[in-house]
Amino acid sequence: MDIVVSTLYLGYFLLIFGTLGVILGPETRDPLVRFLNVEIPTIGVMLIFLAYNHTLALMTYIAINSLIVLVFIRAIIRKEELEA
Amino acid sequence: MKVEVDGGTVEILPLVSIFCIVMGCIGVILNTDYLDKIIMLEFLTGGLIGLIVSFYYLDVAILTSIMEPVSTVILLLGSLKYLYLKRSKKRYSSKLPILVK
Amino acid sequence: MDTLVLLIGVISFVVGLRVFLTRNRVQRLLYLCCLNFAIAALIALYIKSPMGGVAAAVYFIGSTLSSNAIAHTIGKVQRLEGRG
Amino acid sequence: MDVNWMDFIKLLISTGVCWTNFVLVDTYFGLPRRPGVSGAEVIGKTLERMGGDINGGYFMGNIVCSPDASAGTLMASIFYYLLGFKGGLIATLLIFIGNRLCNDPGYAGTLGTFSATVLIHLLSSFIEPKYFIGGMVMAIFTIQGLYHVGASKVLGYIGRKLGMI
Repeated sequence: MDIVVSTLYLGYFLLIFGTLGVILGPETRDPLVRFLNVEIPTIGVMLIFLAYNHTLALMTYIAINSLIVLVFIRAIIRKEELEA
Repeated sequence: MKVEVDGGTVEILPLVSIFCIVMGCIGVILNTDYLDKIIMLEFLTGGLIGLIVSFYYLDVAILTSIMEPVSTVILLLGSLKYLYLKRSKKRYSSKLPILVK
Repeated sequence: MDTLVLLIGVISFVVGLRVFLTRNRVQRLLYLCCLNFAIAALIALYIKSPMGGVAAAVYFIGSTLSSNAIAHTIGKVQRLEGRG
Repeated sequence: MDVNWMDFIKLLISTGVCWTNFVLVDTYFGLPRRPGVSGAEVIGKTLERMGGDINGGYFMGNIVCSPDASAGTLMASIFYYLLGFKGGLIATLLIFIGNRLCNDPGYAGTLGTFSATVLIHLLSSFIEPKYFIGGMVMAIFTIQGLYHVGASKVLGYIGRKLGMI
């Protein structure tokens, strides 16, 4: 099979399976587990960008994604502190 | 570099990368401990970098390789602080009924 | 056919399967180190230009940094669970 | 498909050369004696609890946690394959920068890379440099990927035999 077509279908698979895992995966009551599952559809979107040759979109998406982790982690910790 | 498998040509680096991505995807969702999930996420990102390199996008691959340890270090520090916070809250709440008595 | 690339591919398949199947966390980290070596070698053999060598070196140093961080955190979590 | 037996002989010789190079350089600079970074201590303690040797465990932990002579051998063979002899010197500079990032003194990685470059240059008349890349992956597979307890016992035995512990 061609590499471009297989990358496209792999991206769709990651998007669907990761979304199902976020909604009804094991122990998603914990917010950090749910946030770590959210990383899977992110990588699915990256693979779809890669299959359509959108280089600039892929580069900015990767750079922003490793910075948005900081905001989410800060929010989860602040929520846990306020509920104590 | 190319392996002849009954007529078509299959290359090794995309095969290994696709294998890493599928296995890492299943592993991240099925494990429930934080550190196991982060190790599996590392495994998944290695497959992603291999697949980007096999499309000859070397600048994107170098950017991903630089940005990935930053994300991993932030996740590890956050999970450690979250674990410590949850543990101290559980100890405090287990001590609370004794204070009520 | 090239025997060398096929051999490295078989090694990385075996090690990837063992990363997925083993239960101990430290052994999983050791197998991951071997997989990083194999992927860096495959990148350098796939792209036969000096830029491919630079990409392989940057990938290897980055993955070593994050392995160092994971091992440090495993030690801290073990100390926290052993004490409390 | 025809398998050339000369390829396997070259691969076995390059595996032996790479294994000997990085094990001897790392043992001489005292990797099995004490853990350099705090992650290596965790790996050594865990392998000792599983029934292995603690000094070999420190050795394997130091390979995982900072780019030592093993990473130096791989980088030297890659850059020699791509750029020739002056590629080995560039690899030495890269490994030195990586060692300083991981909070290590960095003597073992730098000297290991330089000695690997000299060895590949001496042997390059009858073994092409691309066999050394496969040889290095085979060598790291026999240590980190096959059987951890036995590998740590072998590394501890070698370190004790050389008198470096």
